[in-house]
Amino acid sequence: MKGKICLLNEEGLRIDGRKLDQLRPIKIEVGVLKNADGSAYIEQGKNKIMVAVYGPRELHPRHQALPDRAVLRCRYHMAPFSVPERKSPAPSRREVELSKVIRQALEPALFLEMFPRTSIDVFIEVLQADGGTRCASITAAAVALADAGIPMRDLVAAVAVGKIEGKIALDLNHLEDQYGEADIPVAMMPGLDQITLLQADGLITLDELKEALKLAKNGIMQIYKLQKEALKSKYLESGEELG
Amino acid sequence: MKGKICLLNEEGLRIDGRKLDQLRPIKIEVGVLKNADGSAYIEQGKNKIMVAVYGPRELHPRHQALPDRAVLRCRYHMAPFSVPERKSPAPSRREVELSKVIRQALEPALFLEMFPRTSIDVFIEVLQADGGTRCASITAAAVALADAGIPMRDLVAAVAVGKIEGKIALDLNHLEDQYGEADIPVAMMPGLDQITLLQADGLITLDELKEALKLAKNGIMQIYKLQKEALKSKYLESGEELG
Amino acid sequence: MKGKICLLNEEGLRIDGRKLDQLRPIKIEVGVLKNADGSAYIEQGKNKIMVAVYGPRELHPRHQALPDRAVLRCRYHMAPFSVPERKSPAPSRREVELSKVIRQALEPALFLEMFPRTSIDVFIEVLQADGGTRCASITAAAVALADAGIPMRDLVAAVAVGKIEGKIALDLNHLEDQYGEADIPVAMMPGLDQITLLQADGLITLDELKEALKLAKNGIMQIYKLQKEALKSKYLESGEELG
Amino acid sequence: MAKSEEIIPVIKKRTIEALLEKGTRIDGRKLDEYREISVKFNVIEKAEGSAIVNIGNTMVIAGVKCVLGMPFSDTPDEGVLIVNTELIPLASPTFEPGPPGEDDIEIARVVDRGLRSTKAVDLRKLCIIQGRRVWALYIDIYALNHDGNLMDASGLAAYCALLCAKISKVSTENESIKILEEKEPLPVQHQAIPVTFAKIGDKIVVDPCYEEELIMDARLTLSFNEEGQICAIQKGGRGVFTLDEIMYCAELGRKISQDIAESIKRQLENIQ
Amino acid sequence: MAKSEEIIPVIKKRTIEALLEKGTRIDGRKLDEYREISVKFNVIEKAEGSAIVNIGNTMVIAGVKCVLGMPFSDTPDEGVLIVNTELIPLASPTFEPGPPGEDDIEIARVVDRGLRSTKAVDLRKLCIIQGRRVWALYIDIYALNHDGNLMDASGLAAYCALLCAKISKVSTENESIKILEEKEPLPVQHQAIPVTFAKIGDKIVVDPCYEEELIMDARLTLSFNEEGQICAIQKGGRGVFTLDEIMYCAELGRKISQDIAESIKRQLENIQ
Amino acid sequence: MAKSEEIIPVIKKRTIEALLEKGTRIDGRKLDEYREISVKFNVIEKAEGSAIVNIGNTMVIAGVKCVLGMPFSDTPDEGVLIVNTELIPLASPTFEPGPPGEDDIEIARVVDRGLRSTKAVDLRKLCIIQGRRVWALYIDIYALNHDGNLMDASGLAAYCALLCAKISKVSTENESIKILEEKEPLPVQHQAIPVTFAKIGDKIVVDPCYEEELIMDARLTLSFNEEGQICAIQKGGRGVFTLDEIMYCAELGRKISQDIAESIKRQLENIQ
Repeated sequence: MKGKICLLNEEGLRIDGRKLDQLRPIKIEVGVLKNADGSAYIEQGKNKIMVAVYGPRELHPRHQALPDRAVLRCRYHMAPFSVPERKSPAPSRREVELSKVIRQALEPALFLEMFPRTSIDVFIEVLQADGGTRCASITAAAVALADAGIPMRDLVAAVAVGKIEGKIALDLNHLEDQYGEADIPVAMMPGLDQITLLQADGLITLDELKEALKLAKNGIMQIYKLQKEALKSKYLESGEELG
Repeated sequence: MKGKICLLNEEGLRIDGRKLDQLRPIKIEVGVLKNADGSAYIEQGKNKIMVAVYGPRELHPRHQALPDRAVLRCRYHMAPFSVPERKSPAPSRREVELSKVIRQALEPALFLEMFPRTSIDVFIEVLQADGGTRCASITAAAVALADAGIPMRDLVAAVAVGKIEGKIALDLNHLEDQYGEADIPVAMMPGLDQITLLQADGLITLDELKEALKLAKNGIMQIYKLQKEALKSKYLESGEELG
Repeated sequence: MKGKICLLNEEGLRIDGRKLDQLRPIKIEVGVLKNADGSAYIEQGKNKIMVAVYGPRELHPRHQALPDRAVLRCRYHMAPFSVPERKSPAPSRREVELSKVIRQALEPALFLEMFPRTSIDVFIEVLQADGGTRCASITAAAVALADAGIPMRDLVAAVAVGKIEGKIALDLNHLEDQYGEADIPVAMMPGLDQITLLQADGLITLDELKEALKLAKNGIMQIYKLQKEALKSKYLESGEELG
Repeated sequence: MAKSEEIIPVIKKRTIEALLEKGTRIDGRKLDEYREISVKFNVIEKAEGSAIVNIGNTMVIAGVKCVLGMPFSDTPDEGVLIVNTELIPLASPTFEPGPPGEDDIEIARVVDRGLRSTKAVDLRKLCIIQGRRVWALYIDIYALNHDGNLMDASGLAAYCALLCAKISKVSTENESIKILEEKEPLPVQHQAIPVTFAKIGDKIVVDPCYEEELIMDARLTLSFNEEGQICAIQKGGRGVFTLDEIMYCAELGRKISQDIAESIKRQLENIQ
Repeated sequence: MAKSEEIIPVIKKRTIEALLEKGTRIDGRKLDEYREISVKFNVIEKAEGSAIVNIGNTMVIAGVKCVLGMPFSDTPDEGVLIVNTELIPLASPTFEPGPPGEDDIEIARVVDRGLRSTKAVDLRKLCIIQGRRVWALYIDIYALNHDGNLMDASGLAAYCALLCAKISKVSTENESIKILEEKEPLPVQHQAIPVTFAKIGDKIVVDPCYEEELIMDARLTLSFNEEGQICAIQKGGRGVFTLDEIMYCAELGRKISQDIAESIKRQLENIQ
Repeated sequence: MAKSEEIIPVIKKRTIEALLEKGTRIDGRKLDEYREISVKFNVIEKAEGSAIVNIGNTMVIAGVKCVLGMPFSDTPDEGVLIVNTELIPLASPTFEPGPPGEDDIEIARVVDRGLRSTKAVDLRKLCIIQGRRVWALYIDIYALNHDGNLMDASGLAAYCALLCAKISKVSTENESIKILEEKEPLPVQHQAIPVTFAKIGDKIVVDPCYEEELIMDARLTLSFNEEGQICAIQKGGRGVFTLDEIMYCAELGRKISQDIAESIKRQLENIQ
């Protein structure tokens, strides 16, 4: 499937007109769901993702509770209508894997030991998917966790970098993911310079990996700023101040 | 599918020879199963349905028990051989919905608060289906509950009314259900004049709904009498008196 | 399907060259898995089966534990690549039944009342199947139970006898099982002369059944010897003595 | 916190009932007053049609996808309509992950019944090759925030997603089907608008909010077509209705369904 | 109440054992005495064949349905036989709802083995177009009341449902299959009658009732064809048998299977 | 006993950490030292290819089966590759029976990604009739003993099973496919060798054993082709990595992957 369509034009611009190191337009809204303890909605390109956080709350069934810390649970799910071909609503193997890696990308940011015997639940519903949904989900989930008032070491921000037409590019969209040579989702706690998620498929050299990680960090710092602005604007709106 | 076959002849008689306001032949037997705390078998036209009631009994798993009342559970199931095309034995979405509405049709008649921490289980097995099985199931289940000695505000009796060839008709059979214009299952506590189940599909005007409900009540009063006779004959047989 | 290929040649030898009363080559290894409390690997003809025993150990979920004895649990599973046509990894109805009869073949040999509230778990993985896997599984499972140090009344040894070309034959292979006239798996506690598993399909007379059971016992005594040798050689190797 | 759902009612029940006696409700509405409905059409570009419906704080999204499939053997010349609802845990602390349970299934089946009875979509126009190939129309409904009356929100979201759906044209030649670039509107011909009532004690309110649902005795949903005919009824809950109560709901529901239809129409025109 | 199943045995065990020592059983039968069997044929008109079998208070219904399907690739010229058993909670307080567990599956597979080994149905006559289209015969077995020996009741119900089953004739022309109005009897050619024994201590009883099953050490089922040949064996339970005990059961079972066959034949003739 | 998994770490954690400070590990290895790998090829004659891989006491078996199937609609000229992993309870007291969970699925998907990215198998050569009929290649991976690093053991077992697999030749004539007796090697063209690291505190070790995995903070798997290019990465665990740590693992992993490739090649030659 790789390389069948032209992903970079003669001026070095991508199919959606971006430069190699440019993010897609990102919109983050905070507190969009009334029931959830925290929530966020993100649009990144054509991705549209809703995230709700519940907790810390009593965990059911109780025997799964841990005496010394909270259990972080995470459910990444794609709505059947989110992709060109209708997806079965039952969780796919891909969704099971992504739920796990997203959980492990968020967990380093939380002080789970502060809330023994409880659970913190992160529910992610991908309403429309266009490449990079796991990263956009992490970005939104971190904001929703903050919105829920859960203490965090740092936010977690994420973006996928990749290789298209031999070049390292930031924030792949679906076509670039599908026809490009490599896809590398990365999540970081940007303030702490720590990587909490890293995956790759496709072929890359070690030098390319290094370059990709640097470019990812660059994009993540921009997203980090957007996260903080989104949180700030909610609390300013509601007349409260950020702590 | 509607209206493809002639459901009323020139004399206003239905395909099985009945008048519009006439029930199918109904036979109710009480106490037919030895293990169950209460049981009933009903034939209504070609419908053949077996109902067993167990309880009040200790509820497993225990965490589902309620401290202040019994839990009523209901399972409506169709045997694979009950219909012309073999049905998969796994519960269909239809069976899940009907189990719920049947439970809610029976629940108003029970004093669940008398039996905290227990369950009352109603198991319905449709051995042969010919239209109106949910209503016949409710009729039989109420008798089985009484047979189990469970105190009741009133029996619950049920019948489907519908619209065929533009006319409101009582107790639709399978062909009338399939080719008629509307199907309206109704359950009542006849002595209390209260409706405990009401559903409809097809198109009806408000006036037709009113007419249908009156006709349903008429049929239900007849069924109510059959229920009481069935219970009486069992207890006369066994030398006991009805309380 | 029966009788389509010639299972006995003119000299009375079987398709793999064996005589009617001859076992396939059998190899039993003890203690092959480090994690298991006991384990055994058996090759019988082309059958290759791995068995692990865990326990007695605390049983989860706890409400399944019994106050007066251990629960014996058994899982017979065939790897998808163990048979010519790939098998789905989900347990088939056949595997569910065999797990039950294998458990009931082993249970008479155990003093379950010695280990209340615990479970003893027998996990059987058929890596390659060539007829008679349930019997070879029982043979290996008994050795694995002994390897786990679980006290036993006797070992359990098993073999399938059957009817091919009208003759009773010992230890059917897959082709004989498929094209023969009957298949009769038998398990015994050989030292106690007690039958713990018996099944049959195909057609046999009562006289043939008697003959088959005698032939089975003959084979089982040989297998019993191999089981004891396997256990002995492990403990001699490791410098320990058999109790 | 999981207990809160059971404790609140005991306290709130009296408040709510006392207010109802005075002719008003916990959120200030009158007994026969529906919350404001807002619809966002075509929010999901990758779906053939989609809509987010808000009824007060209740939020539901529905998406329509078209898939080539086989007709049912008893309707060889009709397309297929499949409605699926998931009450995902994102929408409420009381929802749990897992396959659809009886509540999810009930909503899907009542929505399905309304659309089917009113013949909302002309399914014959979705037939491509008789007996062989038809469009299967999947309507997937996801609750996003549950503040009561998910039944109406789901039904409206499904209906609105159909209203704005566009489906690819196809050409058939020698039994081979070619899906064309050009799209045309789904053949939506009739309306199905559900209106749900809750009975609390002997009072009946329309469009119950979450707190009212917690303490309601019974529920009644009626769905109406554009001529005011009923196309689906579903009674729910442990309580009972009298014939008069049902006719009251039917009369009132018919009126409200017209207001809702009007409001949807207006909102749809705004985007076109 | 759920505990009762465990408490009764401790008390009853001694009573039952003491009676067995005296040569009698808790329900008054002799050790080698089968309960009365009654069969109602063709109780389900919508099934191709059906039967309700009572063995004492144990009651089981079986229905046969024919479905057009594909043959298995290794038997392209044979119809397909599928046996399914469900121990539904209607039949006993000890049964729970849910998909078939190991007990349901064991019964279905033993019934299936008996029918298959004896070639009860001539499956080649169910082939319509070789390698392409055959009748698939579903036998669905539902327990209605469990008072012991569901194995025999299930096997008999399945066999009786086959005995009275009628299947539509078909005509094939140019690979297209037409199902005709006319029906003919299923080609049932051989018999499979299971007889089950329970071992309690060192005693062996035939046709155990529920209370005997609760305390039995082991179970042995043998199924017989009309010539007294064995067509299936299944040992169950935690206990053991000696070779002599097995041969005792086989001899006695063969005799009893003939009585049962006789009784079924009589009851079938009565309805024809 | 079930608790032991949680208790051991608390005690062993300090021991392991203290040893790491001194540059050694609980099993005596150096931090960058891989355990010995031994491979048994073609252990399952009935599979098209198979291998048992031991990494120390960790033991995994993989089998390859070829099945005739349909291509995916977006790759009509390619065969299909399906990787399935089961962490069966035979392999570890911590594994439970049941369908694959997130850990099983993660392993399968990472192995799959490595093989797919490197184009280990030339899938176009598995196409039989374009758009209609291809070989589907099932790789089933079963853990037999879990002493840490199941990711690498699974990836190696899958790769080795492919390496020695032989597939039937087919002839096609007029759309009908005939499977021939003759077999030929699978078209394996590239390598995917995973190397896994564990981070414990601020130390990084390669090829963690079970006890190290219990206390590790994070895990990093990199898979390499024969040219030292990365074909898959997967970070696991609750901890974090710095960019430098990742590049350290990448450099070291590339070197180790070459040693492993060498070792596999040698062992494969020995049997040929």
